[in-house]
Amino acid sequence: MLELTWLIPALPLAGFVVLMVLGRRLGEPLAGWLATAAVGGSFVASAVVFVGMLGRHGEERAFSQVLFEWVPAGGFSVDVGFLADPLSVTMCLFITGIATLIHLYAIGYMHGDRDFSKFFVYLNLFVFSMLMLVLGDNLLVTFLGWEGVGACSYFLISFWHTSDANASAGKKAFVTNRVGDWGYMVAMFLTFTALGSIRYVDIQAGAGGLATTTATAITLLLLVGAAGKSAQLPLFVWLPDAMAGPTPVSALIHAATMVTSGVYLLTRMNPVIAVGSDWVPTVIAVVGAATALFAATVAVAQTDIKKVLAYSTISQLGYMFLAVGSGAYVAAIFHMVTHAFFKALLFLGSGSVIHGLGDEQDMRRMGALRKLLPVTSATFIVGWLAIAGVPPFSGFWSKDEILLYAWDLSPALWAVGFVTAILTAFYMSRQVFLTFFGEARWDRPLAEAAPDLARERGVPAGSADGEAEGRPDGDEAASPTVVNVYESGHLPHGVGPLGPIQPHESSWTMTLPLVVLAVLAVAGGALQLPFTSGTKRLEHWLEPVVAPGEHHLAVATGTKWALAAVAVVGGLVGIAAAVALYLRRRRAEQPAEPALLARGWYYDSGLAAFAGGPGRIAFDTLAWFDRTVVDGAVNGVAWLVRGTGGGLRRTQSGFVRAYAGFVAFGAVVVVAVMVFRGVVL
Amino acid sequence: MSAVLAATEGAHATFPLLTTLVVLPAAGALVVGLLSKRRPELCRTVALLVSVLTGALTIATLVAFEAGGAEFQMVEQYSWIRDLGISWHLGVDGISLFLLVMTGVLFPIAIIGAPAPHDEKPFLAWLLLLEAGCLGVFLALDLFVFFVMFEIVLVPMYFLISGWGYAERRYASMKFFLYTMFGSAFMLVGLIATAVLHGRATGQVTFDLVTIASQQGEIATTTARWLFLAFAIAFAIKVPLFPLHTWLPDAHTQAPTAGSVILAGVMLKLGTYGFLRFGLYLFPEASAWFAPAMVTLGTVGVIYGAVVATMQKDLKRLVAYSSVAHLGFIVLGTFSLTTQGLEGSVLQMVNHGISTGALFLLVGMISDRRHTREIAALKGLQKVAPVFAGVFTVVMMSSLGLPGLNGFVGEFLILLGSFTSARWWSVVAAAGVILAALYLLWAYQRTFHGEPDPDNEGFREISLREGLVMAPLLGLIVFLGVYPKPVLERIEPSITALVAHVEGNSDFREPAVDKTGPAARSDVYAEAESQGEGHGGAGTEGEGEAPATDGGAHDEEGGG
Amino acid sequence: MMALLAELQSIETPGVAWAALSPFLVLVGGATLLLGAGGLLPRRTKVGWPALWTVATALAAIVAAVLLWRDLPESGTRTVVRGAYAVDGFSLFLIVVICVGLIIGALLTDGYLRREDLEGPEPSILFLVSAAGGVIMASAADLIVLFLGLEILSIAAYVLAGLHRRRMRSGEAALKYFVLGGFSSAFFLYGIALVYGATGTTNMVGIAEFLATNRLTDEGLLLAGVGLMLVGFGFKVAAAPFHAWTPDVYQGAPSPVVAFMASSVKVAGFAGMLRVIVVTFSTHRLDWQPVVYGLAVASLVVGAVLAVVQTDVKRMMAYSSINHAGFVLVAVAAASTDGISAALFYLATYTLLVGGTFGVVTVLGRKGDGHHSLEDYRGLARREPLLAAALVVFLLAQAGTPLTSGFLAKFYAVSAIVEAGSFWLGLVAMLTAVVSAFLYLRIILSMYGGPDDGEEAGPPAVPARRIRVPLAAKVTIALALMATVGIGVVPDPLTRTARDATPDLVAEDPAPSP
Amino acid sequence: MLAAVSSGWYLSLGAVLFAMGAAGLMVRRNPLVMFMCIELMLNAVNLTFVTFARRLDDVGGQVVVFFVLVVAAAEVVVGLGIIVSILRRSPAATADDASYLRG
Repeated sequence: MLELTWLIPALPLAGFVVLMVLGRRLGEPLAGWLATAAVGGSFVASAVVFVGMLGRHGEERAFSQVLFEWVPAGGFSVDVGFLADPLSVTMCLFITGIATLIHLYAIGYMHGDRDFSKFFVYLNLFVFSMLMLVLGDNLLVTFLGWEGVGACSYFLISFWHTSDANASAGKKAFVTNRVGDWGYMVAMFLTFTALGSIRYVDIQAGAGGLATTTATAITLLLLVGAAGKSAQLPLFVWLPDAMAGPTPVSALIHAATMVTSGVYLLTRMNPVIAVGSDWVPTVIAVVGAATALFAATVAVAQTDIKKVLAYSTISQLGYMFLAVGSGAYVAAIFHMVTHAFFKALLFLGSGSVIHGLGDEQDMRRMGALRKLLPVTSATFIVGWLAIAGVPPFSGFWSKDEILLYAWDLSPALWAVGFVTAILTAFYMSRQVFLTFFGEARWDRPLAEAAPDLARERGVPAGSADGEAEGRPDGDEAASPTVVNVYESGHLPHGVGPLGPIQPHESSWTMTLPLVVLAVLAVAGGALQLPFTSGTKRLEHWLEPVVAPGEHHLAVATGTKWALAAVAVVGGLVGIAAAVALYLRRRRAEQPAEPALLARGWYYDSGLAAFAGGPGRIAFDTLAWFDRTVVDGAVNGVAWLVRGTGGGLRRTQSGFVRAYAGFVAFGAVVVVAVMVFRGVVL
Repeated sequence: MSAVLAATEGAHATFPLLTTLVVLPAAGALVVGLLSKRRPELCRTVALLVSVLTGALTIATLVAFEAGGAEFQMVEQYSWIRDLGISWHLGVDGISLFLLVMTGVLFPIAIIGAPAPHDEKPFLAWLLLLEAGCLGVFLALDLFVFFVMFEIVLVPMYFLISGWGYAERRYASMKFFLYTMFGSAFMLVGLIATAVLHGRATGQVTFDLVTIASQQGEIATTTARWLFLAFAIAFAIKVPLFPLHTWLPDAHTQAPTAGSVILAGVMLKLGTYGFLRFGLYLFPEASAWFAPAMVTLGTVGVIYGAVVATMQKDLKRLVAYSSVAHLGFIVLGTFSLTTQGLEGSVLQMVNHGISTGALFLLVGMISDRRHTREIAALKGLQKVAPVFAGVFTVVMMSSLGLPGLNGFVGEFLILLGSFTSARWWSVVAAAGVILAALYLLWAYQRTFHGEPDPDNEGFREISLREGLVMAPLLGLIVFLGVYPKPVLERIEPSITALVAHVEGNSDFREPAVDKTGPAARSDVYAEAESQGEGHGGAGTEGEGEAPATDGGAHDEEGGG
Repeated sequence: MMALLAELQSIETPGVAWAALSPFLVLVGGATLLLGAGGLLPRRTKVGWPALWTVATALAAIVAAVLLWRDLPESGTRTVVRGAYAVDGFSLFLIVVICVGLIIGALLTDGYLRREDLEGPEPSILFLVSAAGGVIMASAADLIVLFLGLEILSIAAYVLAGLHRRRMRSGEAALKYFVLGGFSSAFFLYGIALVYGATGTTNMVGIAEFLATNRLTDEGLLLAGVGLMLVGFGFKVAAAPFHAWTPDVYQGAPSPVVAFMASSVKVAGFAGMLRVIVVTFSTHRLDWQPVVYGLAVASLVVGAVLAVVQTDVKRMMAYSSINHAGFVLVAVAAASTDGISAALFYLATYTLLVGGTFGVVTVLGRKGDGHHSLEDYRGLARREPLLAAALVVFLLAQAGTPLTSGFLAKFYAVSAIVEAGSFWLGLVAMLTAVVSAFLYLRIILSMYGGPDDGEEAGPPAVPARRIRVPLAAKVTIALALMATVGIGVVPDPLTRTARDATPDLVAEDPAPSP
Repeated sequence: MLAAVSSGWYLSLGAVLFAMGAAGLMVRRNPLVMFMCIELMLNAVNLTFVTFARRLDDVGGQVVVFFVLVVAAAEVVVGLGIIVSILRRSPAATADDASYLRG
């Protein structure tokens, strides 16, 4: 049954090809259904492979399948081959599973978009790349997927390309990712030079023989790559902007799957990490913890419903890196899966809200939606509890385990994680309250409902008589950036209707995935329960892959319980604080959030300022250098020749007597040379 | 000289395919030249026919070429100027094979895809002559023949630029011609000196590449280095290698589309190919000696080209500078002197030909529609011409080296190879990949994204003809990205032999990361060498020491 | 002949090997006959009899030379008339080349004279005489004979330069050419005198033998003599710094005459230089080589650099001819057999090249022979595609583009000097070739480049009226074209001939005693 | 009885005359005078030849003189022709007036 592995990526690829050829002809919704079917099929295939793998035990669970030789060159050779082992299969299962749901959701969400079919083309391509990433049996195939998903995210972020903001966001994502890819590539080269192969099996086998420094270098380079892909400090800047993409994209790529591939990569390479210097894991852990805390603080102050989730994602990814750094690979994967469940759920929920509010994304325009979007709100609340770490929701278990390992590595890291947990609970609660509870801020025109927001969007107060035209978003003069983007079927990021809004629950294609994901978000914890070794299913399952690097806890059971309890309390404290701030206080218009946090510690703007300032100047200088110095030298030569010619030309005076002078002079010189050369020299 | 014997017999036994490859387009050019200029459509059909036929012949060469052989195949040799031992000596090996095919494919595409704005007849005639010259360069196995072809291509390109170019064409064409000729001056002297010195040593003057190359050590080491330098200047200008690159942007920007396509696709390869054939093969020791410098220049080119490209305001200029960056990669790979690096650079020559050729075609289409190449004047084209944008995207992605497309494989191998022998340069060059994404995506954003302004509202979607022109290129882009093996396995033998040749004649040793190791190599230059200075062993069993010893021997004998 | 006079007291005439002199005699005879018949013929005729006659004579001379060449193997190279006149491959080869130049000049002149209403036999006569002088120079084995040849050649050429009576410039050119020519030949003669003083003979064989056997205590006299002779030759071949006359004369003199001067006269000059300097004074190579190096470099640089700033095509050609002279000097500087044959190859190909070039230039000059500025050539490709194409080939050949005779000429010259061990001179030569390529490209650009940016409005300089191309000119250009490309593709025959045509000094073979 | 004058003096005289001729050509502007200067140079050479002939006592050197004279005569004819044709156009012309061709 494992022989079906190739089918897993093949189906989405097929879907991609078919849609690319006749997607437009299929049109809406057929194209969407086809895409969904393709991914669903690949989910089934994954399931089959999974079952087949269950049939075997332990070490035989690694099955590699070579399709064809890809790049043979001298001693170097890599195949397009797949490695189906517990890790990759786990990834495949939740990737395809969630992808299927999100495809389904997208059919509803992208309804009426002029590029409906194209959206699914990209989506299928993405799933294919993602599966190549996790299934590849060597670093290069993984890199193929690695870059592939990057490209797809570029396409999808700038999907509504007519607005420059989206376009820049896509570019930013790709370029930032490339910075990471640089690390990845160099790591690959180093691995090859050190081991003579970049196949995972060879790496696993040969890792032991690696020199410590080499392993360290490889790890750090991989960390760079992972940090790029998984939006860790200092390369996280692209992810918040990536929210410009359609919400399903945010859910699939920028929450559930792609951004976690950094974690996957590090887990995959854990044998090498294990060989490296012992301070290397700590570095990873620190990066993770720092990112987690940083992102959480920023999330606290966001008003865009998706931005909150974006920073929250970054923060959660930080947890995973913390886990990897503390040698808790299982926990990392565990959290990756649960996070995929509840974060996808939250994103889709927010998408449903945005959809229901006619593309309004700012929470200052929401509130009291609980009644109007029952399913959405219900599921969203589930997701909220899950991420807030309230037992017995899945988030609690995975986060708790990570904190446990962190504690074992160093209490300080645990503390950071703990504070982050409190903040998480706080900002998620804040989001829920602002969105679904409190007073409604959407039933009036923008200017009255949320004056500060109106000011931000440059809408003069009172110009909100847009509803006269019937369409709530009728007022096109509102903002220059919005000029006739309406026909795209969606408003670009950061733009919302100006008149009052009539919220409505979304169609079943959108709510069904919500429900399913909600269930998973609740029950996901069952994968890995810390009680008995029997309940640690995931750990046993991944055992063969992570064995080399997995850290073995030496923590008393008492401590475990204590930590868990503290974590729960922390979560509750966060929620309580949110209640106090956002449910009790009526005047939510006045932003309670410090600008420093709202602006994300000015990190991004600082970076932009640098790139636009010194960076640009440097580039311009080089271009100037090229024009004037390098090319100038060339033209200088030409100028010199002409100049000499012009000078000598004067000697050609036209007077016979002068010419005779030359002859005589020449004669004298010649004779002198002839006669005296022997004498002088 | 076994080579010669093989050659003559080969020439008599079989149909002179390679000579035909050179003669056919030239004859075509003549025919077109003789046709009446009042019947452009006739000229077009004839030219197209000839170019397609030539393309078919290159494919035939590809088919006839048996993989796994490192030696020159289908060799033909006829005496030309007997007294100087100059002969019409053609042959093809893994290195030249695909450049040949690429040339054969690109020319018909250029002829269909980028018709002349006016005066089609001379335009087509020049193009065909250009094709003959380019093919000649790739086929030549005689220093004299090589130089003749290397020089002759200047003339058609000069006329193409000066006759059908844009506003600054006069300046650009003049600069192009003189700059390149300047380099050739050095090469000519170096080339003559090589033949003379070799003749003096062996007592028999010849310009035959294979003979001279196989009899290493006839020329003193230091002299050989000077000679290499003479050649290198010419090639560096042609490539173009920083800091000798400034003719390129002007030529590219001013040339008509077809000109740019060929210039970027084929003519720049003359330089990189020259480095392989007349650098590494002819002066192995000197190449190894100069490798650090060349690698450095290549790396600088990668970064420099990318940075300058980022700041260009003219789309064509931007692509031109991107070529500087890409060619930097190729030079880096070449002088990494490793199997991977060299294979990568050969592959990358082909890839760059395809991708950049396609890119120039697309830019040409844009400027035909909009009569401007100013990025600032373009906006939101994706909205009005999504398919066009899609095609552009694919080509762009291949140019910035997205895995799964052709650009990546070559770049990857180059970086991998250079990493083993010139680690830090490779690390720096890898950063060029980031910049590539930067300048291409930025340009794409400014050109295709956003809301089209009135001028761009009417931008025409890609036409059927244009689509048909792009189709084969796109096909190749994907195919070479997904399944480069058939190409690589034909390149490999020649490359391994070349590396062994370099190792056998210098104290350079390829870092032994590869499991197969030198033992597995079959060195073809060895037979020839055994005739030569009796250090036949050079690479046949290229185990470490055998080359080491007589490599050293050379240095002594050369140095003294 | 001086020997003859020396023998006066005993009345016995030296054997004059008429056969050996046949090419020279044919030319002189032709000239004399034409001189006689010239008066009888009407000035204006439909067919250009004088030109035809000249061509016929030249062809006859060529045939004679070829016949001599044929039986060189058995008769062997020799000197006749008491060692005054050499018959060897070298002289015969150059005689042929000179006659080719003569033919070109004559054919071009015919059309020119008709256009300018200057018909008459005189020019042809002068051409024939001048060529005869060239023949003497090519085969002189005695310095005095060489001097006589030089003067015969030059004096006719002076007149030819002033051929166009009504054009002030033509007269000015003639005056300059004459004054400077006389001036330089005085130097030349003085050189001969000094050499005579040093070696006691003016016979080259004698000199060579003397220098080979005796060791001079003070070489000053000899070297000064050689130096002064170099000046004379340098002037004739237009080598810097004795080139100053060239641009003015080329610009002022009638175009066909320039063609003749640039080909035959140059050839004759180099013939003398090779035989005297390279062969006769081979013993003193180390003394004169540096000077020739210097002349070569100077000519190369001056010819290239000064040409860049010119706007008159004929003037450009003048400078480029200086640059070409530089290339031949490079071959001479090699002072080797290869060098000599390279020089011969260069001269032969250059004769055809320059002939073709000036053929086109003559035609384009149009009535008054005044339209030679770059402006006049603008847009020519449209009006006169064929002429333009031909000119392009010639110019590219002069620039040294492969597959043309010009490239091989440069190639051999550089090979020779490289073989002689001075790479740098070869490099300098090629670099100046790059510079002078600029001016050829400039001309091509003005013909093909179309209107400049901005000057779109400007009307094409060449009027719509098609230019009349006389048949003779057509033939000349076509032949030159074929030769240029033909030699470029299949150089072997010419190369081998040039290789066989190396001079050698041998004493007179036993004179037929009565 | 004649005072014996060593040939060196004659040679020197020849050289001086030659130099004077050359200098004259360069300083005088009248074409006819310049022309005479050339004649002077040629005759200086003649003197030299004769001297050498005496010194080597070889008649050849003296014979040369005749040839040179003939050549000089020929030059006279042509030269005068050219000069006259110029003077006819502009009677007061000096050599320096003939400088349209330059640069």
